[in-house]
Amino acid sequence: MVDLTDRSPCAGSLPLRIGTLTVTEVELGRLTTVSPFLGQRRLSAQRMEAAHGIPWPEPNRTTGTDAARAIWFGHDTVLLAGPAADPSLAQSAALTDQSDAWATMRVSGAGAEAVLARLVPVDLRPARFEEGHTARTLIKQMTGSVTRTGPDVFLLMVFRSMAQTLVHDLTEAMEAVAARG
Amino acid sequence: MRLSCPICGVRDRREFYYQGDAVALERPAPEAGQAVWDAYLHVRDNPAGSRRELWQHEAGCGAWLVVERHSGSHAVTSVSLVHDRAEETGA
Amino acid sequence: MRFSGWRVIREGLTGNRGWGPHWRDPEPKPAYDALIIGGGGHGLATAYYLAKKHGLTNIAVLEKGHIGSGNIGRNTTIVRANYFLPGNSAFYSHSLKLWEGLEAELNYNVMHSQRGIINLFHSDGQRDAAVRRGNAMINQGDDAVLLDRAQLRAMLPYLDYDNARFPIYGGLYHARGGTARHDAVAWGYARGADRLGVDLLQNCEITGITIKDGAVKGVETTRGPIRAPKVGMVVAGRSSQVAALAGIRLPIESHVLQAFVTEGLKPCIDHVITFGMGHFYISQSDKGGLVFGGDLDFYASYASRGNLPAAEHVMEAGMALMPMIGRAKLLRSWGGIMDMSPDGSPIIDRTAVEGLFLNCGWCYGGFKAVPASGDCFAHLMATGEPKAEAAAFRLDRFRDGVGILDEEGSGSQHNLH
Amino acid sequence: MRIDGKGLVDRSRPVRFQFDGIGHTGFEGDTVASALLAKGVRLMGRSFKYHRPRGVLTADSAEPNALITVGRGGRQEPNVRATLQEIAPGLEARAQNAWPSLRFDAMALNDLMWPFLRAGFYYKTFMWPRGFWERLYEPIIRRAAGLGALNGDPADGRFEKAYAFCDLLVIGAGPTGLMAALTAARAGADVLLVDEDSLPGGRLNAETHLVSGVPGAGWAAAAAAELADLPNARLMTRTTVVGAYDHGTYGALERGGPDRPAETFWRIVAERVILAAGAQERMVAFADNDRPGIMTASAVRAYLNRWGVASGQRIAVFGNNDDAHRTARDLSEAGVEVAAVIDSRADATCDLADVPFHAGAVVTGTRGRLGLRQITVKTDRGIREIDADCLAVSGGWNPTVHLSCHMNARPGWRADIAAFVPTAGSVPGMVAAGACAGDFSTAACLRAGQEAAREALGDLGQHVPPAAPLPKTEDTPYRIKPLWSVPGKGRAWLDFQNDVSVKDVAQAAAENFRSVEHMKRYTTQGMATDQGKTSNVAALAVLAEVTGREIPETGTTTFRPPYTTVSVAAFGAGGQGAGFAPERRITSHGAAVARGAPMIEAGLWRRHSYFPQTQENHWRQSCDREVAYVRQAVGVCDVSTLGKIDVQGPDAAAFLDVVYSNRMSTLAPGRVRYGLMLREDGFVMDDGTAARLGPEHFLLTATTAAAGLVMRHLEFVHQAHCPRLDLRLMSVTEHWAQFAVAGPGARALLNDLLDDPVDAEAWAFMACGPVTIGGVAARLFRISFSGEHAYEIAVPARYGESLFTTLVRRAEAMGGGAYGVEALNVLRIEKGHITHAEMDGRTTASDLGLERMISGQKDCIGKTMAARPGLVAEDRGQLVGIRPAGGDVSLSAGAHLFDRGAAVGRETSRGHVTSVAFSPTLGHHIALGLVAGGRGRIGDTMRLVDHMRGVDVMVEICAPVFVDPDGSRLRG
Repeated sequence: MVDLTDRSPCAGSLPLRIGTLTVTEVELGRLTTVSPFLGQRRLSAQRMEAAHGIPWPEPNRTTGTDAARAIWFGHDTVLLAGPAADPSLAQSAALTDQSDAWATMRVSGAGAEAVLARLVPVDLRPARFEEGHTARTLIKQMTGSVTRTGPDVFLLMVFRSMAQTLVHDLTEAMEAVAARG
Repeated sequence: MRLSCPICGVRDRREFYYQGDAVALERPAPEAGQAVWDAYLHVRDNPAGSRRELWQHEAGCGAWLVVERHSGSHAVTSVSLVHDRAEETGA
Repeated sequence: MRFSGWRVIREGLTGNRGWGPHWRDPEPKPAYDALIIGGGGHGLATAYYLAKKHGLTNIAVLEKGHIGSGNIGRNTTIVRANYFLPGNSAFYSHSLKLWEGLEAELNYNVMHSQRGIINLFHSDGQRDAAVRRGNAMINQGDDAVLLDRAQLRAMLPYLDYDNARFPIYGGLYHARGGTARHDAVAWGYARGADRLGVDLLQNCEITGITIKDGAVKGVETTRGPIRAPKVGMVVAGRSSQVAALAGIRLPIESHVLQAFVTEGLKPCIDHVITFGMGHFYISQSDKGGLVFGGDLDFYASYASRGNLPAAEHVMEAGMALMPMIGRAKLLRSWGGIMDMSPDGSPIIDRTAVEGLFLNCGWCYGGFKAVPASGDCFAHLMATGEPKAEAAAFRLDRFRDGVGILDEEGSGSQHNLH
Repeated sequence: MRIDGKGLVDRSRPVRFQFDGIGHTGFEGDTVASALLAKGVRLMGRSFKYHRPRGVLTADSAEPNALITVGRGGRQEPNVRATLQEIAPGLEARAQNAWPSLRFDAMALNDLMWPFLRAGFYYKTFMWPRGFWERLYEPIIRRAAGLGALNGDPADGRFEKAYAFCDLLVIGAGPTGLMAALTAARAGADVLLVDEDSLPGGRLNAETHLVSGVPGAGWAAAAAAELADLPNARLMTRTTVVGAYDHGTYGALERGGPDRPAETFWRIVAERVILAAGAQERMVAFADNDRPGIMTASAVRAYLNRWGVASGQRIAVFGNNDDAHRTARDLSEAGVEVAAVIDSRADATCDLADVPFHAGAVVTGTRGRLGLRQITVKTDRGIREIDADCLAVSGGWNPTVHLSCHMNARPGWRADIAAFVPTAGSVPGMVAAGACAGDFSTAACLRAGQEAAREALGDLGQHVPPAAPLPKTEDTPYRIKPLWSVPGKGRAWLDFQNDVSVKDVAQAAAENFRSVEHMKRYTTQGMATDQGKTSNVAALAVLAEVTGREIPETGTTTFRPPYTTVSVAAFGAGGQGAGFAPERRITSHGAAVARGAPMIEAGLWRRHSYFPQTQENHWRQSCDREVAYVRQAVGVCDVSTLGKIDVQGPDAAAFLDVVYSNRMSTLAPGRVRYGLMLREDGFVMDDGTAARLGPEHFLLTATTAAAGLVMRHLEFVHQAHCPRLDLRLMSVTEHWAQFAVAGPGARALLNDLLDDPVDAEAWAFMACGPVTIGGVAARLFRISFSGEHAYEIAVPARYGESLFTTLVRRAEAMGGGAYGVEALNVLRIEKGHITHAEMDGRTTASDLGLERMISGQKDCIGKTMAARPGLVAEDRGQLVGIRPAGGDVSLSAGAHLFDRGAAVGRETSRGHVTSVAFSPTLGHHIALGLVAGGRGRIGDTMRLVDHMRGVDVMVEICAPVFVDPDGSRLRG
């Protein structure tokens, strides 16, 4: 019997601490994109709420908690993070396992917003991008997902293969912010 | 330059991919003939004024958009989802 | 008046009072033998060759603004003949030969400078593509040399050879490529055409094209109607609007391309260098400014100004390729209106209207083409038949698929060339 | 000379710096210019063309003269404005564009040659003898031209870019900007106030009048302090807004300081903008008006009042407006000797006691080799020589309209102030206010700032507070009578850096360069590093005069970004080194690197090129060995970079029939099919496979290079052309790590590892399905790119590295091992499989021998246009195999092919070689190529010529499958 060992996308390069800021790798659990078939969004939302207790997020919002979270993930797509998707959802939506597709990092600490202002072309001012808000956008040149989970806490997701690049980009941005004293 | 995605809100131009004139939505029938296909694929009004064009919010929600934009001032007058338009026309 | 060093000295000694206009500002005549719409590089060159080679001197160039106010005065001035598709390569080869005699031809120093152009490559596949191109150039009698890393390093020591993203494998060197002083090209052709009797009508905008029984009869302008049996449209980014006056729709979409120049610096870049992975090209002008550019902004525009993402990408490419220019300071940026065709190659052809001719689709490669474009378009207008070097630039090629000239291989999307 | 009791610099904090090798001491708050002026240094540079001596002209970023080089090595920065460069301990500044020294510059000979070097002279000469331009003239001109120098070192220092968002952006922190920012921020708006200077206040720091009973500088400091305390306001100093772009986007450059990066380029998005950029004082053109010591009057006041520096011992003042008198008054009150006040207005009066005053007089000439010594004044009583080592000139004020014109608008002419002002609505969301809009008194600026802010608050939908009482301050009306140039014999300079004189402009007009753009380009007026900030308006006024036109009719040249220069390092920050593009790493990256594999570029990915072993010293040895693994034993290759697209839904099959040229709807679950996608123009876009994982579930692959393109294309076709088809597309490229296991031993290898073995029957060629390996759910595909019995196994990416290592170890035990993309390429060429070397965007299905893959039974994207006559012509390049005729010779990709005996030329080229490999299986080189009518030429001998690599050999055209043409190894 073969014994395959697993490796996380950021293994060996996180955590990272520069100045007041910390970047850690986050294990969100199972990641499943849920894309309702034509006309089945409401049904899919009901099933998600019934099975997982999480309301279906509106565009640019996230619902749930760190244990089970739904992150709006694009046109007609929600990312269910945490539990395995309930089989009932597969009746009304395309479910795709993405558990290994994303590198997820948490950026936290005073100045987190300033760090992201060096990488993300979205208005992240607290009044505009509140806790529970999320955006599919660019992180430097990479497509990714940015979610605010606390006043100074953001969840960043990029493709797994680009984890090293994000660590590189975050390092540069954090050093720049730290250098301002 | 910024575009207002009907799903994501106003976003920087760098999140979007531009494809060309929205005439690309009106795909002719296979038997329409060479002239019609030539017009569909190559020939453009290319107005110095208001245009209808196709963009994709590639780095955002992924939706394809019909954008009405002035080619001189770059002012955007409307943005809608290609998908919605298709539903309206029953295409 | 003939220009020469002696003349400059003589005038200098006598107070520089003898210099006259480089061209006249005549009143429009009611009729000409031929009209050229567009007083840019291509239009002026066309007028010059019509008069010089075909003896058509009772002709006029109609320019909406002032001579040379379009892309001829707003480009990165690169002159080269390194195309590889049959149909394209012959034309640019012809153009380069005309460039090489242009100062003597026009008695105007256009500062054509064959400082050599180097296209860098960054993978084995790109090297093979460069080899194919180089071979096509040699096959037609032009020059090309494949440089390996060591040879390149000796020539261009300041590149970031071991760039973490795109290490440099080598380059294709085209020694006869180079640059020229863009405005001088327009002025030289303008002066040349004027001396042959061509009327250059500035501030003369076309408002209509008169067609009767399928043949062109003349044009309406802001300076009155002008009759002519032959009319050539050479208006680059504005081609669609002018053609529309004749009821013609074109396979053209107009796009903005930005270019950039830094403050003057002592000589540091001797060649023209292109960095395909970054869509970046650079040279240094005789005044010392680094002149560089990149790709289109990628959205249709007539604004002749661009936006930040495209500009930033160009600067980032510069920093990736040659970080020694980091402390050079960007002085000015500008945008031109590019007449993008569906295959990235130009159109020099008749139209369905008798006597109405079309020259457009230069995308962002029009400057180097100016002499040959003028020569070939003049030939077409004078004889009614295409000149061999430009015979492939048919308007119909998109419809029938014959002889599509897609150097980029990116297909029929206008902005991808 | 420093004046006691004047200025805002901190006299308790001396700072040592160097200029041209000489040490100087200034104070904290000094610029290089102010510190040098305080030491009596007037000569700071040389002009571009004639190398005339140059001193400081202004006290701001418009400075055309005092350009210096600072720093060494990677921090050497040329063309720095001495007027902006703050002194810091150890700062090393040097003069530039002078040899051998600033005082004795050999190139100043040019100035004696000036009659021959007038506007446009180079267009008229240097043409003879032919060829000398490049060999002789141009190199000399190039060496003489240019200002400062780059030294070839990569730019060093921290450069960065950032985004900022605000409700209201206020550009300029002078009285207008401060009042606007205070008004809006007090009302609760999110305000960003930026200013180019290190000290907010603008002209308030350079003048003496009181605001609310305190010195203007004090009022500005208090306003800035209040803003700093408001949570909804940000004040950025040393930051210049350099460009206005579409939809409320602005570019800004923040210069460095001790507590900041070297430079930051900001992308600012603002809903509303108040342009409070102030105005710039202009010169008057008169003979020799360019000597060191001749400055704008406002600069003389700024050096006096802000830096406590007298710009000379004996200062004359010349102007056409009341600012001349303000300058004389400030100097006089500070105890500096005022040699004369010369006012060109005949009706002007002067209320300063003890100051010689000349109304209706003009300066007609100056003397002093390296600095001003004497001026010549023409009064109605005759010519007078006046000794002065500084002349303060005010030709009036030009509102700083630049940003308002970045979106193609032209400014409007206001005759009452003889200046251009911004045109309303020229940049959506922006209003100009204060001096920038032509209101020159401090009171008017405060009023305008408040009004603009209240208007912006209304536009933003925020509460508009009633207008608060404004501080009491000066409200002097602006009175000017235009004076652009003083007639005379000598050279009266307009553009100081590029040495453009009134004569040059007149000559340009005489040569019919009468359009303002022509004049600019012919004379180079306004093309220097200051872009004509101090000279353009005067130059076009001169042009208007000589061409007999009005100024508005003459018009301006185009204002283009950047307003002030921006370093490439800042604008391109993040592009250097690893930053230009993201890097995508496969899960086996670390394992491959550990085995010494060079990782090469494949799109954004890095892939292992080959896996060298210790005794091998050439990549070919490794490659040949790896090919042999696959042909003789078993090889393992990471193929995860292939695009993988999950398609689910009731209409998935129908959709695939639209996007693939061949039919996919007939594919049975558990089977894989090769597929071809066309672009709508009929040319081949990409190839790949479709695996049917379930009745309504497919997995597509796309090539590494085209994966993104294919995904976008599929989304487009779905959303635009068939939105009623019920299916969902999702990229799963990143979720799965996928490995090819290829070779005769492939099945045995897998069966050693899989939880349930595979057999020939259930897992025939092109089968697919789920398997488990070590308890991990995986997918297995019996497909082959190498032409051998092969599989691709996919596991969730977290197991990728582990599986790769396991597979390779097992393969090695079987006499095989890992293979890289070099071997992969050899294997596919041996088998005649195409890649993007063949699918180069110009080839059709028919060119590639795949015409039968366009189904006749259905429509598909690209089908109609693929039938165009030009795309099906028989003389198109068709895919063929190529092998040496006779013994093995090296073949060459990119070589052209010619008929035997034909001359080598453009017209005789019959095609080219697309891919080349040495086939260790066959023992000779093989190639693929596109040859005109190639399928009809199988068996022909042709000549292959590669001038680049010096290859000229005879080859035989053959079918493009070299190994196992009947596919028995594949299916076995």
